[in-house]
Amino acid sequence: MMGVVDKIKELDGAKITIQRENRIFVDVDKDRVIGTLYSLKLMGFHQLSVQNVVDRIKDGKFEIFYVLYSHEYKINVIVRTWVDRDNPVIETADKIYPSAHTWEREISEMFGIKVEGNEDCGKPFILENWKDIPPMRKDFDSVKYSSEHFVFRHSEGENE
Amino acid sequence: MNKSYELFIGPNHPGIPGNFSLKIELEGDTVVSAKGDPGYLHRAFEKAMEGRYYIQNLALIPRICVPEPDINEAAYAMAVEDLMGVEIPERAKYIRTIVLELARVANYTMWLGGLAGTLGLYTLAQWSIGDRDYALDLFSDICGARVYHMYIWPGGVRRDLTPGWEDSVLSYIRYLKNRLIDYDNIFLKNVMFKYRTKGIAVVTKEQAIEWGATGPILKAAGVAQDVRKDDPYAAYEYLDFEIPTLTDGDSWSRAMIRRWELENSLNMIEQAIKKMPKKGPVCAKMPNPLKGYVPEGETYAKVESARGEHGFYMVSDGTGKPYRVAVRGASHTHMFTIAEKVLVGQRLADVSHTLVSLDICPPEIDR
Amino acid sequence: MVKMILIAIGAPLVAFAIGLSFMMIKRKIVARIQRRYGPTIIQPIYDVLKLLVKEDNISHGVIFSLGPIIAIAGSILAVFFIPMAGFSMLTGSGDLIALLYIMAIGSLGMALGAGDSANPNASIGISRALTLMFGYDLPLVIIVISVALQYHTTNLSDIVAAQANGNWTLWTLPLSAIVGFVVTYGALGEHPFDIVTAPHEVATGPMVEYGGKHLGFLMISHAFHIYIEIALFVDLFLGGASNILIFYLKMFAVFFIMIMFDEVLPRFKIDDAVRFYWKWPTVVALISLIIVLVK
Amino acid sequence: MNIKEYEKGSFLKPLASVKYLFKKPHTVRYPQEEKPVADRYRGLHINDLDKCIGCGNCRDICPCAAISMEDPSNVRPIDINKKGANPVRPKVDYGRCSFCALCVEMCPTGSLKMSKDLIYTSPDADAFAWIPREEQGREPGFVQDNEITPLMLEAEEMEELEPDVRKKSFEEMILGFSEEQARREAMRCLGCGICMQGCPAHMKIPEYIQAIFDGDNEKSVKYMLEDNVLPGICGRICTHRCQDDCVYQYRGDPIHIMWLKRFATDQLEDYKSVNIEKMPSTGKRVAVIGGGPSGLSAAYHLTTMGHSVTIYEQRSRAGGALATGIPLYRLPIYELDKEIGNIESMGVEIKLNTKIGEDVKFEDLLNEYDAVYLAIGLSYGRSINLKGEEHPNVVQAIDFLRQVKIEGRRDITKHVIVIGGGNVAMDVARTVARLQEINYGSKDTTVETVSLEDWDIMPASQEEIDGALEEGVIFNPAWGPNQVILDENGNIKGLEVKKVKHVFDENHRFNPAFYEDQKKIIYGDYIVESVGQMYNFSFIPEEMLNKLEFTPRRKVWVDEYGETSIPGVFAGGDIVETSRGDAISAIANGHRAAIGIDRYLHGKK
Amino acid sequence: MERMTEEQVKTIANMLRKRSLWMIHYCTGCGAMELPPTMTSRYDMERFGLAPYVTSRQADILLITGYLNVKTLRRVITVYEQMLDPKYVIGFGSCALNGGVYWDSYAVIKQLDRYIPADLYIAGCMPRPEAIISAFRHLMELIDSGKADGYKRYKRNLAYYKENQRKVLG
Repeated sequence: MMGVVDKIKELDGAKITIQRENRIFVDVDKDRVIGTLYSLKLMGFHQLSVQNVVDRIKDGKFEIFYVLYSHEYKINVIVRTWVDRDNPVIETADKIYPSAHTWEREISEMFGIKVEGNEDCGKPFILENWKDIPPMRKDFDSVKYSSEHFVFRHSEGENE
Repeated sequence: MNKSYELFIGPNHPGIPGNFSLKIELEGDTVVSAKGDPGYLHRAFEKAMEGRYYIQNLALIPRICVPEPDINEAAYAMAVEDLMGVEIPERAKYIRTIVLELARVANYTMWLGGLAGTLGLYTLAQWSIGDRDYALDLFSDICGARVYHMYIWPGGVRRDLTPGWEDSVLSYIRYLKNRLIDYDNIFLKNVMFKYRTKGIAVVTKEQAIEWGATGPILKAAGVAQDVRKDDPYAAYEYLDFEIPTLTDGDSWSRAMIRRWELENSLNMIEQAIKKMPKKGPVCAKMPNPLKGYVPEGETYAKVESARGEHGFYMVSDGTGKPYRVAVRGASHTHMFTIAEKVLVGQRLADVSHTLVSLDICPPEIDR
Repeated sequence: MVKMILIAIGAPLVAFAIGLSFMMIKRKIVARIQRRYGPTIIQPIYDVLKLLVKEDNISHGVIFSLGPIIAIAGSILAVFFIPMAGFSMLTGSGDLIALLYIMAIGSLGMALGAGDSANPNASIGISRALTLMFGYDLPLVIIVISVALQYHTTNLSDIVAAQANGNWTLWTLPLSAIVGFVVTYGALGEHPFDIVTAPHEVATGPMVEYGGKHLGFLMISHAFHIYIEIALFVDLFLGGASNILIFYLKMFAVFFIMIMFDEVLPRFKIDDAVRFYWKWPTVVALISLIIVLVK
Repeated sequence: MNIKEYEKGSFLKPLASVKYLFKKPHTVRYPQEEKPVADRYRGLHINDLDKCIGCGNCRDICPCAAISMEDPSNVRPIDINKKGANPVRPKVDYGRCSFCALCVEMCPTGSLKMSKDLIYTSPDADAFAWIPREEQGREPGFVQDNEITPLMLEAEEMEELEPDVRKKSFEEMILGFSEEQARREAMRCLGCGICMQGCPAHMKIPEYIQAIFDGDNEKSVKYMLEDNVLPGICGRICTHRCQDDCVYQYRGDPIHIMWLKRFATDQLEDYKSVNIEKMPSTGKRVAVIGGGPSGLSAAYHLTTMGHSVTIYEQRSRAGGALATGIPLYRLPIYELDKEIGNIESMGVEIKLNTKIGEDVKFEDLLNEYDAVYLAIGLSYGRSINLKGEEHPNVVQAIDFLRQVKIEGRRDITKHVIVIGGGNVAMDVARTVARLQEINYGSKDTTVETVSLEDWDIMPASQEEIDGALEEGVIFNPAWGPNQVILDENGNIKGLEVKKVKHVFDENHRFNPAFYEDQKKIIYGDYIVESVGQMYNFSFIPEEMLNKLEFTPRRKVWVDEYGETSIPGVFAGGDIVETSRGDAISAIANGHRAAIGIDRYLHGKK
Repeated sequence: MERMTEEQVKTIANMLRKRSLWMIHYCTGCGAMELPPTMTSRYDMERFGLAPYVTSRQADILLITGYLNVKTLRRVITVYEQMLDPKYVIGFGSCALNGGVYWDSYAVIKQLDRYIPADLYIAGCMPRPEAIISAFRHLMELIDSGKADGYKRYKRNLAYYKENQRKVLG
């Protein structure tokens, strides 16, 4: 068990935070993500549970995280990386984790992040005819959008 | 003349489990490509959660997965508790376990009916959904609603059990165990069932691991992975249960795994009721929800749903509202990574049955 | 002459009534097996009448609308060929063969109409229907031949007459009777042979674009269909009947057993169904034929 | 589970299911048959409109924005003058409601419930919003539970000195919140603002509590100073009517609003960092007679409005009753200095030791200044014409307290009787207890109170009574003083009292009656009378005093801006206040008068 | 035989319609979760002649089971227009009325009756089977009395509905 944690600690250019016995955060540079994911997969982290984005609007960054799991060691490794909000481009991980393909489609639609190497990104996925800024970004105001596009009902009467 | 032609299954189609669309390309009767089209149930949960207090999200989270809402509540509560460092009372752990397992039972019973429905055996669908209804009434007794329980919340559970509820559960379990014999007779031991499901939609062990499968798909392929065992939450560490595995990875094996787990769940509820402390608090003291804040941090809480690993990745910025909640539904991977590949080469008649066999839950994908 | 006209009007009505009554009873029985009460007994009548009063505002063309009409017409024609409680309208040598042809008209009518609706589900459904027909027709033809050979006639009335005094074909040719039962299943599209309409697969197949009056006609045609298939079976294997009540009871017995199987079996895939028909029923039918020939 | 059994597959086993053809279905034939609804069912709401206080917590917690607060008068009249309540009631839009019942959990009064009824259909989309009420006849289902609730019902424990420790000195007995405690207590606040109605000064309580919760004490104090110029003092001695209105009272402990206020002010050395904005000078001059809370309040607010203000105070220390009446263990001198220092730093001039009528003529003030504010307070004790009260050892409470607090008196006799049951009587009794402890170590000493009122109607606050009891004060409730009994040496031997029949007559007017035959003697050698105070208008010339109108209860009549019947003369403080006459009321009507004077000076009258 | 008046024909037609209501098997939202129990053995709505049917052509009732996503709305409108007259719409639960718990969501429409006419609404989130059955019985009454005329309104105010639809669908 300890062996794999030591191996994770030796990953190049990664900042390791051990939050719990079975939950490890690995922070890496944007350029190293794919390499790190590949090394982790070789170590036995076969399952990509979730890949998604946190919009750190104050820092002007998107935080992209990959939650990995190993059937062997029963450990969750969470790989995090940051990209610029103004020019958000990441490299696809679907060659390493096939399930990343769809997660990337989702984040590219919901956050407007460009995923290089994933040909499906940019095609409409969940949304249809979306014209506003990507909705999951922090600067998108959902309440404002819905009050502009839809009409709320104001029931005046006391009708029961 | 074009050899292949396209067919939309869904969103308005009985063969699709929920409001979801599947575009398949057929050559004769054989699928040559399948593409899922989600978004019909997209309600922007993750966005809505960012605008609400932690406790207000209680009204939202059960709606992420309708057939089995409790897993969402549990995962959400666990994420918040993890960030706050709250330990929930012992009795609450057991109550959570019972509720979660009962929800699993309800889900599997309905799932059996659904699978039978896709194969044209409506009798079992009528039976099992009717029998599931008793479980919903049991939920209603303790939390006041049949479907959206909003019962598990950060800190524990919302109310103590009502007097005599355990007995009602036990008698329901006895009833269901008797009914399972009938289910087996009409469906699972039916020669036609075997005929229709053996060797269909095979996901081998290697594929399952490579594609990131979880839950029954992985178990049916021969990997004994289960969050309840690997990273025990609620009271699972005190319970004695085994993870069933089979090796074929076909539709039949998955049905069997679920049938097996259904029985396991029933036994676990019995165990939990026996072991549960008879008295004690069921909810830890929590801060005022309108002001109460959760310390800054990030966490990933996961539970075992009926479909596989269900997780909440939660980021808090130290205010009263979550900064970001990302939901991992098992169906996301199961649909796009697995079903799209597995469907290729299937006959049209098996499409809807394959989807149900992989247990695709569209609200979990769309969120 | 007047009598002939009365029969011409009456026979289809009686056939329809019997078919409809079976539809009613089926829903009740099915409901009971499914542990519920089911609709009121006359629910199918409401359904049909309601469909007929629906405002039909969509059409896919003449053939589309003609489909259900052809289906009903074919069914009514077939009714005249089947001896009902001792008498039948059109009898003559070879009516059994003619009947086999006429019975296909209903399906063809539906195929025509549904094909015109340009819905892939309908097309698939129709191709399934024709394939299935192709499947069950082979054993059907074989058993019809064996029965014809047994009684040295292709006149249904004669076949019925030959079975008088309880000397039913069921007892003399049990293997053929079993195959006949299985074939009737397929012809009626009951489980496990409801491949044509399979809602989870092709969304009711040929009927997918039909609604309102058209669907009403299709339901009426289905009522005839039930009557024809079961009446044929009763005539061929259960010795027909001299009186309408006994005829009805015999039909009901057959239908009841069918429902039992109908409610507990999942459906076949279409290729499996054809394979199935060409395998066991065909083999058994052939054995039965050989037995007849040897005798 | 035996997998092998399943692998075989059977053709006949399914047929076993046909048996259900002959069994009774398990269908619930609704509507002929009905299934019982769970006791905790979360259905349509029920609200007891009389119990409901319209606080709006349900609206705030609703995740669906389904609840709006509306005036229910067109569906049912409610008591709009109900104390501690808003005249609105929740209206639920069932086009929003998600039936989560968080509103029920959060309802502070428990008036809101959910019923077992959730069957409602209508073709009219607008018929799905109404004000839920009990008359709709729904059966209660989901109700709140005090054991498990998202509300923090228990207040933070306030640390105070133990009775035997605090009796030894005049040190402040309430220790104040630690930062952690204050944040936890502040966290409890729901922000409904019902308390603001209870507060005579209508302080922005939710805002300043929120600021405390956020850790921004400057902001918090700034909010306080908007309505209350003496927040630190009020944080110690206020009668905290806000807490009486706090919505937590129905299910748990009210929030310690007063102590939160004290916490925030204690964190600041002075209020300079708060940065109060001052309006440009108007050149108008205002005289304030009396340096008590009301005068200080009016002076401060007038100064911020740009007027120049002079306070005339007859004693050597500003603060009025705060300076002279409140014992040290409740209000230390340095706190008073800090607050008055703040007021002076704003530019208020305070002339101490200046008695109107003697040092300065009232008429001169009227001529010299643009407006005069009268806030002289009730600075003279009221006697009850007790037989023998002319004895030198029978003193007035107000004098006694002043002697102890300002003049440094520390001597006391061994057996003291305090007449009265109000807060001042408690202050006297507890001061005496301390003096006795200091002088005699509490050996063979007694301090007894005599009050007309019985326990249940005693005017003193419960905290004070409890504190006094802890410090060994003996109570004689429902006894009325009859006469002072002297011994042969002319020293006081005791007080003869008679049993009270009733204090108020059937018209609820103060009209005590006694059982003349039930008498007893309370032994003691020193008597402090604490039955009320009165004002003295002798400095006002006769002809002017005649013009001054009074209310039937002998208070000065003022209009809604604090102006008396003499133009340009405003009044406030205890001479106006008809209610309990506490500091916060004085501060509040000081503020009111400041606004009135400002209007007067701008000629807006 | 005397010819029946138009009124009588209508009455008989309505009587038939209310006794045989076929609902389309389209789960637009989570409110559909209580439909299986209603349809199956425990509540058995077939008792009232209600049955799920597969395609829009065959069905009489369209159930908007809860919220309507904009993407689904497009399909729902198609389905509704494909249905044959007379057709009825029931809005389930809070979401169909005023957005429900998704009132602030950018993806969910708030008022069903701006896009297609609804004949009846059910309160609840989600309505329990008893409520659904009550709603069907209420709808039957409305049909009987000829008040369920949503399809006529749709025809009459087509421009209004189309305008609203265009606004959200783009």
